[in-house]
Amino acid sequence: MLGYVVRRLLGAIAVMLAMSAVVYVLFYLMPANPAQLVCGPKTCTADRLAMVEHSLGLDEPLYVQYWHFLSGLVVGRDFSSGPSVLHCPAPCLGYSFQYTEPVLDKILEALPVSLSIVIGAALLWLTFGIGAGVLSALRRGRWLDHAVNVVVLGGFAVPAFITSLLLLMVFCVYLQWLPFPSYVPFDEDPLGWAQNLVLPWIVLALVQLPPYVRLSRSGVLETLTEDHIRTARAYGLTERRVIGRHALRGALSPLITVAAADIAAVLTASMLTETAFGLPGLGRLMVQSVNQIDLPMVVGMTLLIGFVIVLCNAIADVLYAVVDRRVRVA
Amino acid sequence: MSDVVSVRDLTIDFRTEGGTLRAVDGLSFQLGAGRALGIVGESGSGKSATALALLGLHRGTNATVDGHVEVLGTELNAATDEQVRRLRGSRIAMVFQDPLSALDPFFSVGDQIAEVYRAHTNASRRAARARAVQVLDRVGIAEAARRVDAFPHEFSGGMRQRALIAMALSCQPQVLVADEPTTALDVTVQAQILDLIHELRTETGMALLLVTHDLAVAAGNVDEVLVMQGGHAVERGPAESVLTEPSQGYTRDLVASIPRLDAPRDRPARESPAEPLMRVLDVHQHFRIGSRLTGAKLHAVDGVSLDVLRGEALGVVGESGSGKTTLARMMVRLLTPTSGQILFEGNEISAMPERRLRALRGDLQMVFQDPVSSLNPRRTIGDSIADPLRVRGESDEKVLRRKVQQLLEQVGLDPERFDRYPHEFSGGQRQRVGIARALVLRPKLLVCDEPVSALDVSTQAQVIRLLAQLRTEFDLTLVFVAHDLAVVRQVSDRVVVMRSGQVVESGETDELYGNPTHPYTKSLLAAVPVLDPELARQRRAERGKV
Amino acid sequence: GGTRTAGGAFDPNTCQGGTLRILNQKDAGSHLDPARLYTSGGGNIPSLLFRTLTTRNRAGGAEGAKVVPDLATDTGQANADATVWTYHLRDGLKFEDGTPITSQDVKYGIERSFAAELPGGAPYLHDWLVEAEDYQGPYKQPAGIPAIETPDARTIVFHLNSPHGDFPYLATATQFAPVPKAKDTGADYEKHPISSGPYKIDSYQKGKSLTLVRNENWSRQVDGNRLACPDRIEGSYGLDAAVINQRISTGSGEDANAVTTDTDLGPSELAQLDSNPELAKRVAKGGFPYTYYLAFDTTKAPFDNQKVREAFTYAVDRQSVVNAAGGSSLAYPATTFLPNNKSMGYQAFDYFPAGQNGDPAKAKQLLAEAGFPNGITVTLAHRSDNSNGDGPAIATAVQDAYKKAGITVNLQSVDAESYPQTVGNPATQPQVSIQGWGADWPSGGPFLVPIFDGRQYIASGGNFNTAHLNDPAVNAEIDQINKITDPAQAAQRWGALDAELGKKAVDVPLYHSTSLRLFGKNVRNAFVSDWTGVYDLSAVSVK
Amino acid sequence: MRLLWNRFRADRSAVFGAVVAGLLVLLAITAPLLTALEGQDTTSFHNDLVDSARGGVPLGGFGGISPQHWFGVEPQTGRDLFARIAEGAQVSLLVAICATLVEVLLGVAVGLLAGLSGKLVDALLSRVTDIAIAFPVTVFSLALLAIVPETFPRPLLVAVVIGVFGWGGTARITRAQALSLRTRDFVAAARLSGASGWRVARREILPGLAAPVITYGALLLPTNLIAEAGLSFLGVGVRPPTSSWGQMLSSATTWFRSDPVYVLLPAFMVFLTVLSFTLFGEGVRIALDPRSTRLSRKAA
Ligand SMILES: Nc1ncnc2c1ncn2[C@@H]1O[C@H](COP(=O)(O)OP(=O)(O)OP(=O)(O)O)[C@@H](O)[C@H]1O
Ligand SMILES: Nc1ncnc2c1ncn2[C@@H]1O[C@H](COP(=O)(O)OP(=O)(O)OP(=O)(O)O)[C@@H](O)[C@H]1O
Ligand SMILES: [Mg+2]
Ligand SMILES: [Mg+2]
Ligand code: NI
Repeated sequence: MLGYVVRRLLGAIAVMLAMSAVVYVLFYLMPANPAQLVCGPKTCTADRLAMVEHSLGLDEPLYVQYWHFLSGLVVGRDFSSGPSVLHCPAPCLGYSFQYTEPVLDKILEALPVSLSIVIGAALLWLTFGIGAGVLSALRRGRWLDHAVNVVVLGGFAVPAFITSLLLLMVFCVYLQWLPFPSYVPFDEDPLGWAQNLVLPWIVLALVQLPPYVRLSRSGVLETLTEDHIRTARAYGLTERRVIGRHALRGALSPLITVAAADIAAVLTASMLTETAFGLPGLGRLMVQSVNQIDLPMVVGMTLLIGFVIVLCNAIADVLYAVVDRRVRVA
Repeated sequence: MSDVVSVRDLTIDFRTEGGTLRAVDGLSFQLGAGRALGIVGESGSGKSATALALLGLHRGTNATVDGHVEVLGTELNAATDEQVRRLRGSRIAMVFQDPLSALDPFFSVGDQIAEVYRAHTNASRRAARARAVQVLDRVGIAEAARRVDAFPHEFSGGMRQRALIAMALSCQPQVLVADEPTTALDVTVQAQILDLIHELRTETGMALLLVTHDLAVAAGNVDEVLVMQGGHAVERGPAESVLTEPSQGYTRDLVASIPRLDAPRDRPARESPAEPLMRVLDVHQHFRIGSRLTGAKLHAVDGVSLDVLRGEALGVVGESGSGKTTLARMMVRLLTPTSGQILFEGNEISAMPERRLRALRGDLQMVFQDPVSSLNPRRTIGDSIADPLRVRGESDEKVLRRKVQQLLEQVGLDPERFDRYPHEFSGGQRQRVGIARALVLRPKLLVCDEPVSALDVSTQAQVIRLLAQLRTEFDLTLVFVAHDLAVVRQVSDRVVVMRSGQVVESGETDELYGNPTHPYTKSLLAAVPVLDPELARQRRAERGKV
Repeated sequence: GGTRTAGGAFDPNTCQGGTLRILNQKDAGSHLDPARLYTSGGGNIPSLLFRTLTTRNRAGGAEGAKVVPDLATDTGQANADATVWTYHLRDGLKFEDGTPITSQDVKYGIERSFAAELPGGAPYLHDWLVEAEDYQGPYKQPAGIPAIETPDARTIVFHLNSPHGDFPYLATATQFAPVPKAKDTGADYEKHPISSGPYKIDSYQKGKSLTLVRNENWSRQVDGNRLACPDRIEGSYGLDAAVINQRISTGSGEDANAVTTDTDLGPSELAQLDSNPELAKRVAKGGFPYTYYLAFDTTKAPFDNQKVREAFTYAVDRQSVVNAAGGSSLAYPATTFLPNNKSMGYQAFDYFPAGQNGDPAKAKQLLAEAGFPNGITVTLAHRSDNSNGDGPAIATAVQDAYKKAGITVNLQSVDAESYPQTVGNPATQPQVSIQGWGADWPSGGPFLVPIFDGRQYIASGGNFNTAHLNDPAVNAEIDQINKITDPAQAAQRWGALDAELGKKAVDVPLYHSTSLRLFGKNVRNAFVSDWTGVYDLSAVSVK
Repeated sequence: MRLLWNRFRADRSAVFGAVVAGLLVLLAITAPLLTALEGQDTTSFHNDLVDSARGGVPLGGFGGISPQHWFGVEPQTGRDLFARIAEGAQVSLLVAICATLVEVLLGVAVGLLAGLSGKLVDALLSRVTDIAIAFPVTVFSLALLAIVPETFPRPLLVAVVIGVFGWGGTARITRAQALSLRTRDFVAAARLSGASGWRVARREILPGLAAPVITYGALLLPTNLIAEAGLSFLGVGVRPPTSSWGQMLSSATTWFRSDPVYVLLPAFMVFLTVLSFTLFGEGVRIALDPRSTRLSRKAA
């Protein structure tokens, strides 16, 4: 177990470093100059630009910039803010050009929002995806099976930004059942939290649904042919128990891995949803930062994504081993 | 009426896309209370289909069941689902062939037994668990109270089969249907399980329906035998008479094809002294299990030395996990030994790099145990057999086809089936394909890793005959791995016995079987089922004493 | 023009109370630091926090284009040639913490805007103040800038290197807001800038939300401009445009008190205006002076040829362009460079009349005369997205119209962030590009000077004189007008200069944008001035 | 091959998928022809067909559908929608299909290499795959699309960009499948026949990958179709005036109340593509599996 943790950690660090290096190089190659953006639309003369570049450390060669970044991770960094020096303590992911705040703070601020969206959505897409999958497996070849297929694909085919607006129209404007989404922290008002997030959950879940329907459908079909299912039937267990307990468990455990990867990816890939609903999560932060060429922000978020991916994979491994006792974490 | 099971004119049809397949055709039999009936027959004769029908397990599948099946007063074909469900497990229970897959890997053994118990009684969780411990203890699981929370994969095959029997016992059924309960197990374990069933039967008075393709297994465990072929009952009668003096031709053939420890062997005397074709010198194979850090190692093969003489057939026996496959794979260099040497015709091949090895590959071939996994399901068999030739540069498809078809004929397959996919062949046929593929390069050494253990007796006999015939035809040296001592005896000139990665005994076949010295060899031999019911009873009594 | 109020009569004396909600797509200015904000007339939200020496007049229509004193007692006293400007602060001015506001605070605020750590503000002071080019801000040069003098705590004097009659307009910018040196935290200041206005920050999460509450140290007695009716102002940023409009038009719950400072009506609301008079009443129409035009380098072939430039002007289909910009409600065709604002000196002219849909025949003829009888192929650069009004929508409209005149247009999409850089650097300047220019204050000067003054041409980048025009007559006229301190008189001359420039066809004016903003059901006094083109947050009430 | 076709033909929904997918491809190929038939083109503005004062909604009902404009006209510009949908089919399908091909080829190559090589290469490639999956595509796309010179054909570039960052999933599936297949005895048998690693990969492993890869690929295609829309939304997709369904969808968001036809058309096209290619892929997968019993051979 210890070996496992160590190896996972090393893997995470390798992945994160590689990703940050790629981002640095990519941004270095981009024609747009972040200093120009900071400097302002009408005001930037060449010498002023040079000053801004210097104050942001962009006048240094790429490898020096990257080195500063790496050492900042370990020992922290200092930034000049004018009258005083701002200290960014040890795991310093940098200091955002645009927000003039430590990148880590910004990320930690957006994280709860994204987590709220993703967790709720994941619950939805898992329950409905699996439910629909099981249902269509049990009714395979019948009209219900086809109907599920068409509905799921339909939800998938309409882009998230359109579904979002449609749902807003229906639930917030015409029916007025829900408030226009805005983020309410869970610990302040759990009910408000859920009310505000239910639409984003639905939209995100629709996008994520299809693979789950298919995987659980084929998983159930496959497990139903397995011998232990026949055993369960032969010993007089009710059909509900046979399906609900024995068939599902086997069919769904492979989904853990898929779900973990998806949840990690969606954490930052839900920008269309976040943008459409105006929720200040990581996805939106990412798009904004990319648009504003806020390099420290982008690098920081990339690192976070790398970390989350590796973390989620590790959790999935452990969880899988818990669910399926034949598997050992090694 | 004292019949607990009564079957009249049972017909089972399977609807497939290719039409209907009649698996059982007008079968009738009765099973009296406390009696034991054996259903024997070759693969596909409809044994399992019949057994499943007794529990109404064809409901909701692609099978149509006709006729009358009456179990403990319930007419199954007319009963409601709920009635059938109540019957299952509580009054009639079933033990399946493959203990590996018959239990749900996601739940603990105790959980599964308790679940069954609770499905038929109003027992509390606690009571159900206690019951699980009780029945596990009854079937001889040591420390049942502790092992009740174990998961199926933590049990050995024999233990799993015991657990399944425990599950069957939990509600004290009056009928036990056992569909090939020991086919997947070692001889020694098989004997234990059969003894256990026998014991329980005498103790509780339940009736037994034992389905098996192994006539010898039936011999020692049932009162009456029903021989099936193609869905029909061929012969039926008391075990003694049917097995010792079968009246039907088919039964006679079946009985004849059973490999026996006591059958006469007519092996041609070898012209001695033969020089060794392959020498295995103190090879080890260690597998790492667990993580790199904990570094536990499994010595799968632990210091084996042996010679394979040119022209001979060397048998390798031993129970499951003793390292037979690992040794076989090292001999053809699918595995690189951890240490030790393997000399083939004087060349050291144990550490030879893959590139140089390729030239030698044609001389070293292998037939695999599992006919399902050894053929690529997505390629035609002709393609698979021709491949080794293609690798060696033959590109003329006509020549390839001719050669392969010739070979197909030699192994007894229809050459016209060149373009067929593996799933269209039976197990025995697939094994023939595997043999053809191994022979296409005319190897000097053919290692057969349990080539017949997945096959039923009659097919087994065919394949063994085929191998013997090919041996002379192709001038082969044979290494024959098996766990079935009788089969090994038939095939080989010399035998080595393996246990826990080591050779415990070796010698000329007749000598070793006639006069085993190592206690392990003795126990192996003692566990082999015998065809004579009387002798079987004696053996059981002896085993009981030990 | 401007829509006065919705609902009952508005009384400034009883307008106080309630919470105003702002629904915006973006944050109010990317940095809430007076040194870094680039606003016209002090901005809408910033103006609630920062008082400046002068400010825009909070009144509807043309009246609103006037400068009025704010912190100062008047709009500034100039010397004879408008190179020295003196201001006196009013009595009783206090920061939110109760400390009095002094002329040093104003000076310090200006000096901060020179620091490289706080970039982004308007460039004028840098260019106008005596010996300011090398000044690097108070952090590096604490001695301060000599061009600004503070003889006493209430007086501040500016020394300019050339005449600028426009200076009172400039003094509306947030750089002229006081900043207490003791509270300056540099780059961090924007998280809680010290208020001199009617509200102070209660909480601020950049890009997400802003909550303002009353500044107890402000009162209407010391500020004649801002009404500051709501007790509290809550802003949410980062919303989708369609959602904002939908929320305000539905106006359920708290959204009845909502306004927006950055979102114009979308098509779905526009389509409803005819049939929904209630909604139509809640639309504030105005126009922030802004012009979109096609820019080319008049020193390079083929645009060194006046005939070619004229052909390009004739060929453009302004109806298509206006439609692409959002239709006639959100844009009107441009034939002049100056937008239709009296204060800017707008004079109507159309020297190359091509009607609504262009005159491709005339264009073809001119091209033939210029030596392109078989048409001509050019590359038109545009921003990669439509959000700034210079994106692909406009470019394809131009492209389609030019096709009829035998002009083949290849589009070059430039990524949104690097677009100004690409266009502003003569080395990378595209052959033709879509440009937009807005007013920093409602006068012809800031509108025409950066674009057409030959001395404003910057070869190293950040150039706006994309035509590379350097006409001595134009330069001289600019110098002359800059000396005028009377806005009306100056406007007249700027207008004339615009007409003069128009004859040269150094660019092709495409359209001027107008703005159409919704406000909530409870919002009153949402008048629109010619300066900002939108309703004024310091004037609206939710009671 | 013939057998494959027979198997496939027996599957009604697969045939439906194939027919619809074929029609879509046909629409894409014959787009200029059909547009000429309609008498319109993709770029001409029709100021007279939109209501400028109301933001540019098409005049007339149902988005301005008329005998001249079969699908109506685009709001604001009045460009012909049928022409743009047809051209969009060209671009969108090209982008989606190419991107999927790139993803599948890359993914299978990397996955195979990882699955069949030693521990070290596997670990390395698996990490690279992790990165590819984890990497925020927007960052990459924005950066790359900005870096590559304007002269490179955009649809192709978009396809490559989407493909180059989307191969991770395929690689993972391929690797898992390869790992499981390589333990099968038939692979051992192939090695015994002296086949090289490459030959084993090609002849023994690759056929076994078809099913999972095709299933996954059928899901990738629509994802890519929508990814193209996302890129258009960010302004880095296909360049105007060329149209694509993605572009139409993303510009349609503000119109869905005042001109629903404008939203529904591209959405329906995307739906149709998704549905047809999924069914088609499923059909191919089943037909490719010799064990599927859709059509048993009576002659056997
Ligand atoms: N679900 C099914 N669908 C179609 N055919 C089936 C099905 N189950 C069994 N069969 C066929 O019915 C016949 C009888 O099968 P059954 O399983 O009863 O044989 P068996 O005697 O138990 O053989 P074995 O010794 O191999 O277990 C076989 O030909 C088999 O292929
Ligand atoms: N690749 C491997 N990694 C780890 N352990 C292995 C591996 N292959 C075999 N083993 C272990 O080595 C031991 C010997 O296995 P082997 O397959 O050689 O036994 P066998 O005698 O052929 O048994 P069977 O009769 O069941 O085929 C077993 O305990 C097995 O679990
Ligand atoms: Mg059977
Ligand atoms: Mg073995
Ligand atoms: Ni050892």
